[in-house]
Amino acid sequence: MQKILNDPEPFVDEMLDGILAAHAGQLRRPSARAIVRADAPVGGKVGIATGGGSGHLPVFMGYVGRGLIDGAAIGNVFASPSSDDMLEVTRAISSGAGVLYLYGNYGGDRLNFDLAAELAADDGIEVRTILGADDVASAPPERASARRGIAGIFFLYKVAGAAAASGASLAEVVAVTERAAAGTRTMGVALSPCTIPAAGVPTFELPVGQMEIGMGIHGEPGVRRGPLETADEIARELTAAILADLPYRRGDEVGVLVNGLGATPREELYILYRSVARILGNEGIRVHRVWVGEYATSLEMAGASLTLIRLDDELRSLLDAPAETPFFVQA
Amino acid sequence: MQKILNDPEPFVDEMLDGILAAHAGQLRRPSARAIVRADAPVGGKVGIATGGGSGHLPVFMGYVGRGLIDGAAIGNVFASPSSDDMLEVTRAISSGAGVLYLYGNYGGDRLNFDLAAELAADDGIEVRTILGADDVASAPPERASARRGIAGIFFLYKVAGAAAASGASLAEVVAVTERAAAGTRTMGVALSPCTIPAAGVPTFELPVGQMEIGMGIHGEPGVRRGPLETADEIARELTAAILADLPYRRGDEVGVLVNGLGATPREELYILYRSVARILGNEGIRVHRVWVGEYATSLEMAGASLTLIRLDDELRSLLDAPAETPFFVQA
Amino acid sequence: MTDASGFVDLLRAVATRLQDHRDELNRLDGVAGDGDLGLTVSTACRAVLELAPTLESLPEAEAIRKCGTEIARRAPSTGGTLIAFALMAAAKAPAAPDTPPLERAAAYLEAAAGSIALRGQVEPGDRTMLDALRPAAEAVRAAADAGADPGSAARAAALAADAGARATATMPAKVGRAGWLADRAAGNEDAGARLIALAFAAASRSRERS
Amino acid sequence: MTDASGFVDLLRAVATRLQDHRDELNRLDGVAGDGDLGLTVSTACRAVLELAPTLESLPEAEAIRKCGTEIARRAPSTGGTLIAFALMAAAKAPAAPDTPPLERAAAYLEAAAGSIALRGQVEPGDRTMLDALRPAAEAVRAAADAGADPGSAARAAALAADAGARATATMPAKVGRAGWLADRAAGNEDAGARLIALAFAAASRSRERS
Ligand SMILES: Nc1ncnc2c1ncn2[C@@H]1O[C@H](COP(=O)(O)OP(=O)(O)O)[C@@H](O)[C@H]1O
Ligand SMILES: Nc1ncnc2c1ncn2[C@@H]1O[C@H](COP(=O)(O)OP(=O)(O)O)[C@@H](O)[C@H]1O
Ligand SMILES: [Mg+2]
Ligand SMILES: [Mg+2]
Ligand SMILES: [Mg+2]
Ligand SMILES: [Mg+2]
Repeated sequence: MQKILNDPEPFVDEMLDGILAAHAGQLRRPSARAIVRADAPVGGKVGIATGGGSGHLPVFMGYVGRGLIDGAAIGNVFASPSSDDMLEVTRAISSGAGVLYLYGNYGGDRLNFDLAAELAADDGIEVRTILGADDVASAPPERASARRGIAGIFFLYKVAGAAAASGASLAEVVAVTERAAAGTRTMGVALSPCTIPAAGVPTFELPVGQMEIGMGIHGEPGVRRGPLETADEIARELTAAILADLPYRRGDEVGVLVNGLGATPREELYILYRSVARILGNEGIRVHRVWVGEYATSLEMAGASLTLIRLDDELRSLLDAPAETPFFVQA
Repeated sequence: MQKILNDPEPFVDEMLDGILAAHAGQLRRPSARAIVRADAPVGGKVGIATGGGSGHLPVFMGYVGRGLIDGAAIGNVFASPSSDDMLEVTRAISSGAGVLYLYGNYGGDRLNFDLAAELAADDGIEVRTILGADDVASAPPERASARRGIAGIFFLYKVAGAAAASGASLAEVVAVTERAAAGTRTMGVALSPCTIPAAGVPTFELPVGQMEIGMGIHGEPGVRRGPLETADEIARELTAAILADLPYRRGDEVGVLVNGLGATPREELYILYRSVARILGNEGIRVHRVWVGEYATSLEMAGASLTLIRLDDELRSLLDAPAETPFFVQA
Repeated sequence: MTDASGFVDLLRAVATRLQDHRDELNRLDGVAGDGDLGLTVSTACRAVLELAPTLESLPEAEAIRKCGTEIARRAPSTGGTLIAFALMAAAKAPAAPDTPPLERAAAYLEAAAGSIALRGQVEPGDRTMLDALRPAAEAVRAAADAGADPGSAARAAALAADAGARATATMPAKVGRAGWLADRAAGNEDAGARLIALAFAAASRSRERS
Repeated sequence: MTDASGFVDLLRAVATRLQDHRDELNRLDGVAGDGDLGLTVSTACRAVLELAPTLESLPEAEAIRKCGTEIARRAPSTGGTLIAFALMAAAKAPAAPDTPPLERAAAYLEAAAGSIALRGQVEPGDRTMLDALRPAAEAVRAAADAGADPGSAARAAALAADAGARATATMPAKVGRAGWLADRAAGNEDAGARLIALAFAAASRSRERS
């Protein structure tokens, strides 16, 4: 296990120590496993809480900041945070304007966020929930609500965060974020496994020359395993699955996220985007803006995902709005 | 070779196609292997040119943008760009206020940039050169000018770019950047090799459980190879070498860069920073600001480097100035 | 009111033994999931073993509830959270002051199984923990009804849980991502079901030694 | 003025053969450097082979110069750039109209070696390309002075370059990072020196066949 760490056991806590030491002006830690904006609660603003397992930086806490979300509960690597920590976050970010829970669709996270929402309601905090469920490979269209949330959550944070920053009400934030979620689709490929520090061995085996198509963010197996394809072929496969799913249509305008899973160099992500851009051009889909980099990772997994979000005027301006966190800045 | 690409041969050109397709509003490409700000030359401003081998994104062209540098010549993976492309960049960014060549100290780059400077002089463009030579592991102090440039170049770009953006003259930009360079030191560890696409095999072998201390940005062997240490021990070794070299003294104020080489998750970089912050605290060195992430990579190499820059009032405000490129934004 | 000393002995025995199965449970969970159930289990076992000394003097139901809240706090993965909820539900199972031990056990297990079905929104046959827990609960209820001794009830529960876990190997999954990956998982038991079976096996073995 | 057909034949023979040594040169360069000299060489060889058809009718010196500028454009690594400069320097070597072939070769090689020493700021013994190139140049000069035939001159140059490259295995490096890594590189030849030796070996073999 070629990792820089002291001990797998306090991996997450030491990581949080480091993040707080580096970014004390921007973040604070109301409990051991809760991170919120240093200036939370922001008076009069809808609070946005998220959370989930560790190992996905900048997801989740990397999006805590101005123009984005307000707090995150932090789980162990690939495991849900506790409802206690979710409640801590909720209380720390609630300014009375209501709180949106915005997180990926995973069993443990749902169980715990639902419990936290009940407890928050007892405190008089109004909570609404939206789940990221953008991974088209994780369930067929007829079971779309069972899909897992992967990198597409970045667009949902951006939209919800910009709407909340603009002073929108909870109902308005919910409405526009649901519209964003309805138009967001992701699919990825993995070229290597990753190793959970406490487990010490890779989560799966993938022979050289093979890739896993549709792999989950935790290394859950994808829809199929096959020979490693070229960037052009991977782009074709991912765009075909994504475009057909919504479907996106000729004339649609989209935002595009090409996300690296951890070990794949930025150089390769741009080679992939080159292929994607050609295909979208041929399909008559206009690209408004492109984000390329590591936005939702799986430790040191090699591979990439592609996300599209269908835009309208409001979503476009929310995506373009400025934002600033220790992990993501948009001017 | 688990890579997303079409063919190793046009790897760099396809990457550039992708970057230009994604960021056409911010960058343009005066020749096949030259990238400059879309609005270059910026009237009245000192132009800053860089360049070097590919495989290090965001180094080099990732720092081309507002508040940073103006253009970059692009070499093959780990190989110098040609003097022709350097000259293209120079011409495209020259507004008459002079041009600074700011790049890492590598033989091929020096030979070619020196030739480009001669040719630029024939065009009447005044060129000054500053080399990044921050890698304390690459040569002993008595041969400090032979040292290679690694991640510390980020601080030099930031300082030079902010100074140039503020309207400083070429002589002023050179002076402040030389001061920044004189106070910048870096050292790193590698936990895995990387593979140049055209070579198809890793640049070296590193058994599991071992690490290379002081490895170069191209996978050049370091000062020694030893058992993989804990984050605390790695931090101790890197800070010890860096602090003693300038030396940095009790009461100094520094900027800190914890840089990932490619495959090392951000989680681990923060665990490393946690250890670094404690040591600097004990040494009485004040940390003004911290950057943690991938700022200078070696394809998918695992590992990290630590850079310190000693600050004074001017350097502090130049580091804090806003900047915006497709790869780096500071508000 | 029964004190928790019997429960705590059992808890210690089970938590100690389950830790040996970390890698096996990780591996099973990795077939269609994220390969971390063994980590969750070892975290949860460490948590309850640390908690155990504070439980002994409590009423049994309270000790069970505290185990649940502790697991919810320290090992809140999907499996961990469902088990935590199940323990909390068990602690609320109605039991008259001097209900005999096996009756109590049957009531706890039925409440636990009911909680998992409810919270997890699953039925038997969906390839989850429930497929091992429900048969074990039924075996304990049958033993209690038949007036069997605790030892043979524990053996019966362990056998039933094991058979239930084995049966998951041929079940198509319904929950989560696994639902779309039936073929890949085929032939492998559900990790959560195997965990339950291992817990009952440990419980039965500890009864035999005592 | 001599036309470039003889030079182009040699160029083709050498460039074709050198491509077989890509992995070997990468490996040698990887001992203390970045492991890419083989890539540079194969890029450079491809470049000059593509260029070759346009060179044949040119004056010899002009063809040599064009090889240099082409390598500078397409394979500008440290080694590639130094070789490019060396070719450009060779093209400028003063040669009277009907200097015999071996005299011309000696003048080119002396100019090339001088360029590398100057541009690379190295001396013999610094563990670089120069340690193979300089002895080869000297051997050709000696052969020319002795009135030897081109074939035996080529053989002598190849032998001298090979011996020079071998000798680098025990030289402490002075340039670049390698300067601090003398021990690690010990026992391995310098990659650039081996490249020069391979080039002279290829040249000599092509003479023998022709
Ligand atoms: N909805 C559900 N209902 C009941 N049991 C479930 C459900 N979802 C998952 N499980 C059980 O949990 C086990 C996985 O637990 P765990 O590894 O903790 O989950 P995760 O890593 O997804 O958070 C599965 O093997 C299954 O037995
Ligand atoms: N200053 C120098 N003078 C002469 N030869 C040099 C010098 N530096 C490097 N070389 C030669 O170049 C070879 C490496 O070339 P190359 O791999 O192209 O360099 P890089 O990858 O560092 O750009 C070395 O083996 C050595 O023979
Ligand atoms: Mg998990
Ligand atoms: Mg190189
Ligand atoms: Mg799991
Ligand atoms: Mg090299």
